[in-house]
Amino acid sequence: MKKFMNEPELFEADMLEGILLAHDNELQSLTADRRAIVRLTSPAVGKVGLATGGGSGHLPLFLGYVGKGLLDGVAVGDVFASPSASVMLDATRRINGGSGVLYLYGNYGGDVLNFDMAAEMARAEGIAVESVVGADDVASAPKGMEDKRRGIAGLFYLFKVAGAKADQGASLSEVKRVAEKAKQRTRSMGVAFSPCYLPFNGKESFNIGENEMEVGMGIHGEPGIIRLPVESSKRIVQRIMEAIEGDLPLKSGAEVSVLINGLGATSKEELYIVYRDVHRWLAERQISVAFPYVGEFATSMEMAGMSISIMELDEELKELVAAPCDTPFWRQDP
Amino acid sequence: MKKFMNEPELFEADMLEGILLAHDNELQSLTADRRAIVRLTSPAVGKVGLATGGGSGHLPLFLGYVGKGLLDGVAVGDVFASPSASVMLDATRRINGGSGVLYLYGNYGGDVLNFDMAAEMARAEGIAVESVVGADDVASAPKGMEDKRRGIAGLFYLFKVAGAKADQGASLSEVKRVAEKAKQRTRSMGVAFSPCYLPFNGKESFNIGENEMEVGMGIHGEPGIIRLPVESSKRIVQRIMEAIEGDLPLKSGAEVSVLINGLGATSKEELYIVYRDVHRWLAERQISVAFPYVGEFATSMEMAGMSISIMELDEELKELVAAPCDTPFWRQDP
Amino acid sequence: MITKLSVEQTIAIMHRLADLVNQATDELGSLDAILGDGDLGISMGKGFGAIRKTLEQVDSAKETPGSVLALAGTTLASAAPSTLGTLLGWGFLKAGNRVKDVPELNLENLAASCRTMVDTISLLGHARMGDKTILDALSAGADALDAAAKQGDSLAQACHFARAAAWEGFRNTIHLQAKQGRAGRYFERSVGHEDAGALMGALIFEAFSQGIDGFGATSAASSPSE
Amino acid sequence: MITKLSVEQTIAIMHRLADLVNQATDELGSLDAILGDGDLGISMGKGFGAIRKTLEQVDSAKETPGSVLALAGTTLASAAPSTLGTLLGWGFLKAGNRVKDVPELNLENLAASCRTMVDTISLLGHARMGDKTILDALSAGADALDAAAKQGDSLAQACHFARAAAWEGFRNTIHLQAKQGRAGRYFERSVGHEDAGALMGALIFEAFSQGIDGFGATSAASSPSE
Ligand SMILES: Nc1ncnc2c1ncn2[C@@H]1O[C@H](COP(=O)(O)OP(=O)(O)O)[C@@H](O)[C@H]1O
Ligand SMILES: Nc1ncnc2c1ncn2[C@@H]1O[C@H](COP(=O)(O)OP(=O)(O)O)[C@@H](O)[C@H]1O
Ligand SMILES: [Mg+2]
Ligand SMILES: [Mg+2]
Ligand SMILES: [Mg+2]
Ligand SMILES: [Mg+2]
Repeated sequence: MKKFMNEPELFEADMLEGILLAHDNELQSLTADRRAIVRLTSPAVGKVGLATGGGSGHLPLFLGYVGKGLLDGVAVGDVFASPSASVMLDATRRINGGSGVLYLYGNYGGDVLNFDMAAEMARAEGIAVESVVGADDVASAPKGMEDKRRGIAGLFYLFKVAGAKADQGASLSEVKRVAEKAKQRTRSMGVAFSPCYLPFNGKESFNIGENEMEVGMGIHGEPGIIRLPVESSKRIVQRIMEAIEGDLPLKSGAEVSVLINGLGATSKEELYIVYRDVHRWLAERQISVAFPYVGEFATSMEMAGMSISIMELDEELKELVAAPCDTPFWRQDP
Repeated sequence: MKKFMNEPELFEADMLEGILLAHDNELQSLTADRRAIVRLTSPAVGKVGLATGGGSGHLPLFLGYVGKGLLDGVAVGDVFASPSASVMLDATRRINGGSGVLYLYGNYGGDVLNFDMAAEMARAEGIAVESVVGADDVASAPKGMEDKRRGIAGLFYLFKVAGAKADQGASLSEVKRVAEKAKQRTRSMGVAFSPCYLPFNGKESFNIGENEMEVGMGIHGEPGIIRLPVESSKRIVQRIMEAIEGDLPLKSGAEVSVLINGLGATSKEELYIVYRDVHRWLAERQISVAFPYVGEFATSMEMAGMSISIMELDEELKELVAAPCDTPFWRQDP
Repeated sequence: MITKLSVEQTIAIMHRLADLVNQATDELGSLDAILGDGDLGISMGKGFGAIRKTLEQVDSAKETPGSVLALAGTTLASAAPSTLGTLLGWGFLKAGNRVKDVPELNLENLAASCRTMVDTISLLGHARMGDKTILDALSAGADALDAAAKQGDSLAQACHFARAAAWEGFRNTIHLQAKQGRAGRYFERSVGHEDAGALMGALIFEAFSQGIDGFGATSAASSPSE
Repeated sequence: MITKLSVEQTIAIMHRLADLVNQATDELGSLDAILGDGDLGISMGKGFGAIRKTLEQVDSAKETPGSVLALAGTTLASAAPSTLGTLLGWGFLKAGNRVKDVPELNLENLAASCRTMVDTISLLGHARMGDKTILDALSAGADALDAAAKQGDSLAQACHFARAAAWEGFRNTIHLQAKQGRAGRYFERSVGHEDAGALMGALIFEAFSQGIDGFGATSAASSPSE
């Protein structure tokens, strides 16, 4: 393993220091260890506060979505490990502008536990807290067991939609409703070519052969559904789109947003080749694409691979996706 | 080698098709093979046109900088190969809004030759053309032989500054002057941990040991100045900053912009650790940072590694760097 | 023979547990790697390292055995907020709070405290015996403590039974299908491997039993006439 | 004995050159890899593949040998716009244009055309003999053609001399320090390896020489009385 770092135990601390040095005009940390980070302008009085959190190693997920039109605060864990409930509570207290706080995060045991505890503690202090837990990875559990599914890059759509709605001054229940709707209409699946390496022990997250790919791999190296020889972009896209379509049937005439997410090492060139093949797959079925996103949205450090996320749009979601947003890591103009 | 692609000979064609499908509201291609790409709104009458070009495999360089506040057109080559003079000429003709065209590109034999020819052909057609050739990599040739140096991520500053100046309605010679100034004040150097793989032959761009790094490596895998065991971020930063500072002396009280560029596989987490160490190195010398950029600006496909670029600011450059810009690959708000 | 645990002894047992976790880092990690993400050795190592530091600072005169367990719990939950770190952290917190006013823990106190830990983890994790989790070791140990208390066994004897039951519970997880956490996503494929968290559960009883045997031996050595 | 090159023969020689490039792909690539970026085999393969296709389309009745060379040049410059593809493309273009009105090329025409190629590449690339580039092969070949023409040698004889001189020029680049292109960044370290572009230069004379020998043999075979 080769990484740009100092002592491995300081990986998260050094990274957070760097982020706050670079973006002190947009972000602030609430504690000396910088594990609770919120917008410089927090709280926004009257606005529903949006918080996320999870392990490090996925930038721009989670911290990168704290900013205008997206989220208000984040709790930062160690690499691939949940932050603690007390950090989440710190962020929750600060971003509560009096209209309550919505937690949006991915469906992983440690995160769920800690966010649930933080919610309970916050409620005990009189803060209204709701949660929507992203679970978009169709490869991680079969239909009927959706609540076991992992949350991966499709989380972006929950952030985007809820962020835009909260900015309109909507109530906690309204913001939760659109986040739920985005969740119901979003599906993802990925393919990994290579493992990533954990900074603290230098171990690779999984083993894979010279010419193999893991279909349905999670963003921590969780096993997927099948291991195959590497295939062409077209064939991989077909596999993934069929799995997504089997779970979220898309009619001819439907309109979707497409997100092609690089897991870390995969070049933008390749992501655009994948986008081309997705676009063509959809066009053949008379499905149109309204907002294509191609880039890195939820990485697994230096893992090579990508995932495809599809959100089926309606008028409301389309308007919310279109809204501008601005964080140090991601910007979208009107 | 594992890549998301179809036939390797179609790597560039499929990628360009994907980019134009995704961004047809901002970009257009001038030829069936999509090798000459310009803004949808080109030409901007009265504005100096800015063109770049070079090999594929470096996204967001070069194509990704075509957009508002940056460049007007690009000539796209095969992976790591120059585009031809005739493609450059196509782009030049289209983006000329009557005030002439400035070429901004990196100092590589094929590119220089072809841009020189394109300039000559354009001039023969009555279009005023000037060039500024980026050569920021201090590792690629010693002081006194600056004209032999390669252009790497520091090119971004030339684009940024010239783009902002052209937007103000400045003349060709004025835009060229600020690009030259940015060039004189910008230095870069990088470190590579791993090779990248060429799509057409699957070969790695160079060999490197399990625990080695190449200091001063170019973005096509050109050898650097020394091969060493991997060091801590702090030590690597010190090496690079000393090399840069030796070439571009920075006085206490100076103000610089810093760009930490990931070569492809290196995680954002690591890039921020590097930024932290650069920031501290500068702060110890009473040098302040005005615009930090941390991310991928000039990649080498899936190569692991990063480069540091420093531009010494003055009032004029600071104002130009601060100006907003907006392309499908890169946005900066005011 | 030792019949109650003092504050110092409780602290010593937690240090012993930290040692056992240290020795088992690789095994915890590799079991977690098979059905999970492989970080359990690291996270428990971090968590118990933090516990060690915290307990080195406490003024034992101001604590009870229960408050020591509770402190260990909040420390674990903050320092190792993974699934198991969080569950076990809250488990220790509630278990300690249950007996926080008792100056020295007898077998009944210990059994009650242990039962509270099992219930807390089960409640928070929505998990039950047989789900192939830490509960399979913990609740087997808790049951053994209860039974020994009813039978009037000595503290050391009870801990021997509980240790044996917890290891048995751990080994038995090899036959179970996981219902919780990352491992739950493997369905039938999870059968055939022991659960990493259950190993952690067995280590807890191992530490108590080893500790109490040690205190017995020392007190026996220092007062041979007893 | 053949004294002039027809359009068809010029086309045949370019096809032969494309074959030689194909056979030398690996060697071009690996020499370029040592002091450059290793793409010369690929780019010349692409460029001469495109030339082959273009020349398959031409109506030879409407061309001259010079126009064929010029067409090959623009094709090369578009299809393989690397340093060498561009230089050589423009070299062929100008070399062809120099003799574009001559229906059949005699030795003098060929020598003049070749001299123009050398001058064009030297001008565009700001390079000279001894800079460890393709020029070291090309200008050695061009000098040999000039000398042979002065001496009154036959076309085939002249091409033999030129071929030998070009190969000699190529081999000699091993002793030179690179002054141009990527290789120029190696300074002293560039000594000890031949230049990839110079190999390409030698192949050009190889193709002309092999081609002309072949035409000689065929015409000799078809008209034995001559
Ligand atoms: N819902 C649950 N209830 C009780 N124990 C659980 C539950 N989920 C997982 N576990 C236990 O936690 C262990 C994994 O812990 P850990 O490595 O911290 O999880 P993760 O890395 O997924 O956060 C499992 O081996 C299992 O014993
Ligand atoms: N300025 C120059 N003038 C003449 N020949 C050159 C020059 N620079 C490079 N060459 C030749 O080009 C060859 C490399 O060509 P190529 O692989 O196309 O370059 P690149 O890949 O750097 O664009 C060298 O081996 C050398 O013979
Ligand atoms: Mg974990
Ligand atoms: Mg090249
Ligand atoms: Mg784990
Ligand atoms: Mg080359």
